[in-house]
Order: sequence, then structure tokens, then C-alpha cells
Amino acid sequence: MKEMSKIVRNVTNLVYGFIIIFGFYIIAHGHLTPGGGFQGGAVVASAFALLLISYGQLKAKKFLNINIFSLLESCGLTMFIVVAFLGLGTTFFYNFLANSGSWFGHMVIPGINPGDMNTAGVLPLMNIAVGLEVFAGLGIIVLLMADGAEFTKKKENS
Amino acid sequence: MNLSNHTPILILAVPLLAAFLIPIIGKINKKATGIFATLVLGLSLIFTIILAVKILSVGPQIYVFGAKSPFLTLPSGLKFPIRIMFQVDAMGIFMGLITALVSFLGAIYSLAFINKNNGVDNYYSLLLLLTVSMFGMEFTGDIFNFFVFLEIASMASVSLICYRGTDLGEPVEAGFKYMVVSSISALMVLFAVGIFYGEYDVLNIAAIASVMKHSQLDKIALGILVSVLAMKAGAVPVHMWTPDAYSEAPAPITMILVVASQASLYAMFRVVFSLYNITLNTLAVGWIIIIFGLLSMFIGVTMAIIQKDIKRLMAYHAISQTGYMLLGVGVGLAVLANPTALQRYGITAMEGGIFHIMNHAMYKGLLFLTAGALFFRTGTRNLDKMGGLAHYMKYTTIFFIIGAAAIAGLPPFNGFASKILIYESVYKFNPLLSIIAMVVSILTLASFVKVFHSAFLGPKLPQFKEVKEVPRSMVLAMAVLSCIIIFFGLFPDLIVKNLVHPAVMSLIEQFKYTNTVLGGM
Amino acid sequence: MLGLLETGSGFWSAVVWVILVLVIGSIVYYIRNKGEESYKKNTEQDKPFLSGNPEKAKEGSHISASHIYWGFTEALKGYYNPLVKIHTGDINDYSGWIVLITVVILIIVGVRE
Amino acid sequence: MIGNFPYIAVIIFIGLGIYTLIFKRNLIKIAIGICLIENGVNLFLITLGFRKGAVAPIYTQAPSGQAMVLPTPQALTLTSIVIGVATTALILSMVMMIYKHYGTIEVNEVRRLRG
Repeated sequence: MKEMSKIVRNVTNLVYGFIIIFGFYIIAHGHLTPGGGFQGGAVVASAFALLLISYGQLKAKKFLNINIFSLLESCGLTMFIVVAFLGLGTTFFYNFLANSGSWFGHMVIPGINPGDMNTAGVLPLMNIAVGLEVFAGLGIIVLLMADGAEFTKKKENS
Repeated sequence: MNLSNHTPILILAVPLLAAFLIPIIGKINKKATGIFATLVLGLSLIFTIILAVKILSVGPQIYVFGAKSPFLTLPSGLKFPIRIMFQVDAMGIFMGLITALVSFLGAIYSLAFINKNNGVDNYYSLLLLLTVSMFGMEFTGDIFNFFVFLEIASMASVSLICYRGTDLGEPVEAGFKYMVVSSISALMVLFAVGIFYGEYDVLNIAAIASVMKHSQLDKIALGILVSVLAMKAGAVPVHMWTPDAYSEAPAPITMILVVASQASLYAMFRVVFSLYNITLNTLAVGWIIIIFGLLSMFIGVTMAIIQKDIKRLMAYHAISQTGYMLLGVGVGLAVLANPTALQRYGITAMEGGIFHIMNHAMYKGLLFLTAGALFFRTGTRNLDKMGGLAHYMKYTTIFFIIGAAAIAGLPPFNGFASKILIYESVYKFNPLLSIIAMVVSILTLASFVKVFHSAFLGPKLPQFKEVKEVPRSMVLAMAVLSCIIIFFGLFPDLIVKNLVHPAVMSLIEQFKYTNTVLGGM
Repeated sequence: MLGLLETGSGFWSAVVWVILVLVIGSIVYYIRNKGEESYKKNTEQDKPFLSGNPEKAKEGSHISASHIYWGFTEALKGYYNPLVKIHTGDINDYSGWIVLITVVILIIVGVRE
Repeated sequence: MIGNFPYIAVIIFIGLGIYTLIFKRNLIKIAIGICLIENGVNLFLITLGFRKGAVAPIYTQAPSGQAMVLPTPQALTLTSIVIGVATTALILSMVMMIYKHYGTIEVNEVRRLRG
């Protein structure tokens, strides 16, 4: 795909950093505000799509290729399952960090409560794992679709 | 933290973790992914056997995710189950054993069948994902969880059907058709789940079953679920995706797809027996399932006789054998209301139907593996181009004979054991059904004689001079299936008394199903 | 006794069946051996008698799969032509079939009683 | 007073989706038909949880004493949307592969497997 106009490329350079930060914000605050792993990952992946469209291809950026994304995706998935396995003391997916006073487990009263970053035990870890996996997965989908579109355009021209 | 009371989830979680690790292992060394996947599936087979022994001795097992007990007590003292949980009873573990065994053998077979160059790690991670989703469909006690596993199963099987799609067009077409059909059916299942949640505010199958009032809405949900799950199992009017999907998928995947559609068949029995049981009009729904069975049997086998592609022929036979299961369990359901008829022949009919699920998974798997072996050596699936292969592929011929004899229901093999249960009990219900079943069995034998003659018999053809026997791992998988078929054929009562009868009882007795969850109220 | 399957009205034992086959098979084999053994292997007597014509090469004589049951399919042409035509293979018909069957079952289960 | 309007919208969504699936000849339109049905079912799930005069079920800083909409259907819809993304991505990539091999995406030309 050929590059978009200069205006689009400059706006993208300005904006895609903030989109990625906003995406990570949604992932990290999944248990407090609406959002979570999947939605945050989708926002971050939209930043990659923006880059891909405005620059025509991501090959210029060395680190944004399929192998890195697939590695990230596998790590995200494995982290999710390992965190679920850690709860195997009582049962699978058990929230062993909640109300335990350790890293993410501040004491919290049931019912309506203000809640802050580390009152939800295992949930933030799960959200980060899912967010990692989703933005890598959607990144792969966007890249492959771009290659597929490239292939069909070449086939039509020839 | 002894391992034995965590077995229901370990059967699923270990292959799931392995499925996610495989892309990483694939980067280190290509050959290790296949062996790693086979070992993990062997491990989950062992866990399934441990769980089966525990269930058949102690009773149905419940495994709750995320908390000790499935209940949430509101401040007002109202208690109702909200947690997602696995409820594995005799019928669930019966299907779990089939799934574990068939996917383990499929992994062994594909060690040699799948060539190492394109996307091997995708293949094995999708294989593990398909196995995990089938286990999930069979063990889950939560109806929305069943929808999620149904969707994962259809997505994993579609991607595996399109595995040979990089250089061929047909597999992608078959995969696309199956995906469109599965998406419609999964969304209709979600609609039915919405109806259940709207009416009873609870998603747990046992809890819904205990408060089921069979209102007008429940009839709509029942209608949707029966027709959609019949489609996923491959019953006739809606079976047309089956020949396309089974003939285009690689052979070990077709074997596992057969068991995946049997998992949807299990889900239909679970909905009809455990969710509704006596509240529905058993005669009407029973006759619907019987008509599905009859159509599947007759049209499946008549379409099979005129096929030229060996895997397409076997796919149509899979449809006609599913008709036997539907017939057997349909008769059991039709007489569920009056206990005398149920005792006289209803339970035997259901035993025949459910035992046929196990037998069918074994010999249909064996036949698809032999078809895969022929394709592996001759490169073609067209029966007109094959001939005289018995001269070169001795073992495959023996395995094919065992498989064909078993599917046609010849006496010493396991097909006959379950078919005689169906014939005798269905005859008491309505003689015509039993006669049609026997005619279909004869036509099945006729079409497999055709395959045997055109593919194996005949003179040595010049173009197959350098064909030799298939590698050892493929022969091993086929040999294990043949031994199981012969063992089940010679001692069917062992399997029927210890495995099939408890499974039938766990389907019929709905109060036992609800008590295991709500009993602990 | 091991291997005895109660089937509603009677029982089925594969082990007894196999023993019977072996016994009867050995009797038949014994009677067959009693027969005339005077023919000598791969001599003139061993060849099929085609009224003196030389035996043609077998490669051409293999009946391929599409011709084996032509009589059966020819006789049932009235049944087979519409049946094969129904299997059109395009997705619109597949989805049409599902919606049709769901509507039919909804009518039977939902409205009838 | 929303009455039964959302349920009518659900029926229209699913009806349109089924119409496109059965009568439209283009594979991309069939993918759109599936998305239509999926949106219809999601809307159905969401309207099940609706309570009159209730507020979104967010626990943090929620005004106490205010009735809340049921959170479970929203969780079901979220999972259904995630599955919808995966299904649509799979179907669209298969349409691309079919176009690569068949050169066409008309339904009556993409049917080599029949009979």
C-alpha cells in the first residue's frame, strides 16, 4: 500500500503515542472503570492499524513484525493460564490475592466502595495478560489482512 | 492439594497451557511440537481415566471455578448458584473418554501424516484447542459456558479444515461453509441462553432444570436448541456441511471432527434429558429426534453409495451412523413418560444409541485413518484412480477390513453389539423403524464392499509401483483402534454394564442431576 | 458369564459366536482337504479356461468405482436425481435449510400443545 | 417508557441478518449478515438486563441507594462481542483466501464441493 499524505503521517506521529497510553490506561484500570483487557488491547491495536495505514507498511519499523507479535501473544496467553493455575490451592481461577494484604490485595468491604488500583487481587494481572494477548493478536490480524490486500491488489493489476 | 480432586480442570487446563506454549516451542525446534502435543494429550487421557474411575465409583463430580461453593448468599438469605462450574456425571465422562482417546490417537497419527514444512505449530496448537473445547462442551454445567466452548470448537475445527488451504481452494470453501453454518447455530444457542437467563435469572443447567416451568418461551428455546444441535451433529436435512468439511480436512482432523459433532449430539441429549426431561412433551420431541434419525440413516447411506471420493463416502456414512444414535435415544425419549415401556425397551434402546456413539467413534476413526493412509501414499482420494493397493499396503488393508466389518455391523465386531441393542428394542417400539435400520445396515455393507474392491482389490496398477506401507506412527494409531474394536466386539457387556448403563441412568434421572448441585443448598 | 450381552429379549455372546465359527470352519476345512488333489501348480490346469484364447493383461480389466453400482443407481434414477440436485453446495441453501428446520420444529414443539 | 421497542429492533436485526444470509449472492454480504444476527442477539441480551430508571452497574463511586441495571447480561454480551470479533476475522480471511484461489466471491461460483 502506498503512503498517505504528509498531513496524515504527521498527525499519526503526534497521536499514536497517546492512543497507546490511553489503551494501557483502560487495561490497567479494568476493574475500576469500564474497560479491561480486551477493550484496552483493541485500542492499542487501533494505534498499530493507524500506523500501518498512514505509512503504508510497518516493515520500516523493525520491531513491529509478525514474529514479535506472535511471541507477545503466546506470553500473554501463558501468563493468563499460569495466573489461573496459581489459584489451584483452593480451585482453578481462585482470586488468591484478594484481601490478602499482599501486592494487589488491600482490604475491601463488600458492596459499594470507592476501591483503588490494588483492591482487586488477581484481576489487574489477568487484565494485563489479556490486554497483552489481544493487542498482539489484533496486531497480527491487521498485518496479515494488509499483506492479503497487497496480494490481491497485485493479482488484479497483473 | 491432592491432584485427584482437581482432575476435571486438569484435563482441560494442561492441554490449554500446552496449546499456548507450542508457538514458543515451535521457534526452538520444529520436531518437538508434535511430540510435546502428543505427550500432553496422553497426560490428559490418563487424567480422564482417573476421573472416570472416580465418577463411576463415587458419583458425579462438581468443580467450581473461582470459589469453594457455587452459591452466593445475598444479605436477604436468598441463595442461588452463580459460579461457572463443571458438572461431570457418568454421561459426561463417557464422552470425555472418547474425546481423550481419539485426540491422543489423532496426535500420534499426525506425527507422520503432517509434513514438517508449513505451519506445524499452528496445526498442533489448534488440535489442542479443539480437544480442550470438546472436553469443555462435555464437562460444563453452565449453559453460557457451553456456548463459549461450542464457539471455540467451531473456530478451531474451521481453521483445521482450512489447514491445506494455502495451496488448494476446496478446503477453504469447505471451511467457510462450516463457519457460516456454525456461526448461525452458535448465535441461536446464545439466543436460547438469553431466553433462559431472562426467565430464570440463572445460567446453571441444574438450577434451570429445577425451576423449569416449561412456559411458551421455554418451548421456543427448546425448539431452537434441538434443531441447532441436530445441525451441529449432522442430522439429515441440515447435514450438507458434513461431507464438504470431512472430505477436505486432513485425516486425523476428520477423525476428531467426528467426535466433535458427537459432542454436539451429547449436548442435545443433555438439553433434552437433563434440562427439560418430563416437562416437555416427550412423545412429540421423541418423534422429532426419531425422524431426524430415520432421515439421516436412509439419505446418508443412499447418498454414500454413489460417491466417488473415498472420504466423502465415509462422511455420508458418518451421517447415517449418527442416525442410529438419534434413533436409539429418540425411542428412549419417546417412552420417557410411561415407566413400564421405559423399563421394557426404552433403557435398552438408549443403551444401544449411546454405546453406538463409542463404537462409531472407534471404527469411523479407523476408516478415516485408512483413507488418510491411502491419500498419504497415492496422493489421490478419487476411487476411480485407485486399484490393487492391497498388494503394497498389507496393514492398511487389514485395518480397513476390520473397520468396514465393524461399520456394517458384522457379528464379532463392536458395530453389531450396539446395533443389535437398537434393533431389538426399537422393534418393540415400532417394527418399521427397526426394518429400515436393518436395510440401511445392508446398504452400508454394500458401499464398503464397493470401496474395498475399487481401492484395494484388482491387479497391480503401474502408477502405484513404488507405493509402500505407511510409517510406523500411523500404523500404531490404526492398530490401537482395531484392538479396541475387536475387544469391544468380543466383550460388549463389560462396556455396557460399567460405562453405558450408568451414563443412560444419569441422563434419565434428572432429579439426581439437580441434586448434586442443589442438594448442597 | 463374561461376554454375554442382555439385549431386551435374549442375549448376544460374541465369544460363543467366534468359537462356533472356528469349530464349523475346521470341520469344513477338514472336508475340503478330503477332496481330489491331483492338479499340479502353475501348469496348464492352473490357468483359467478361456476357450483357448490367451489371457489378456489384467491392468485394463479393473472395474473402477463409478461403474460398480450403475445398475442400482440406474434403477433408482427417479430417487437419485432430485436427491443429488438438493445437495447444491452453495451457502445460501445451507442457511436456508437451517432456518426452515428451526421454523418447522418451533411450530411442532411450540404451537402444537 | 421504552416498551417493547428494543425487542422489535432485535427481531428486525435478526430478520435482516437471516434475509442477507439466504438471498444475497456475495460472500462479503454473508459475513455482514452474520454480524447483523450477532448484533441482534447482543441487543437482546442487553435489553434483558434493563431495569426502569436504573444506572450502569459501576461499583466505584456509585451513588448509594440508586438501582442498578443487571450486570450479568452485559458480561455475556462482552464475551459474545469478543467471539464475534474472532469469527468475523476468521470469515473475512477465508473470503480473501477463496478470492485468491477461485478468483471470484459469488456464491454460485464458489461451490466445487456438491452432490
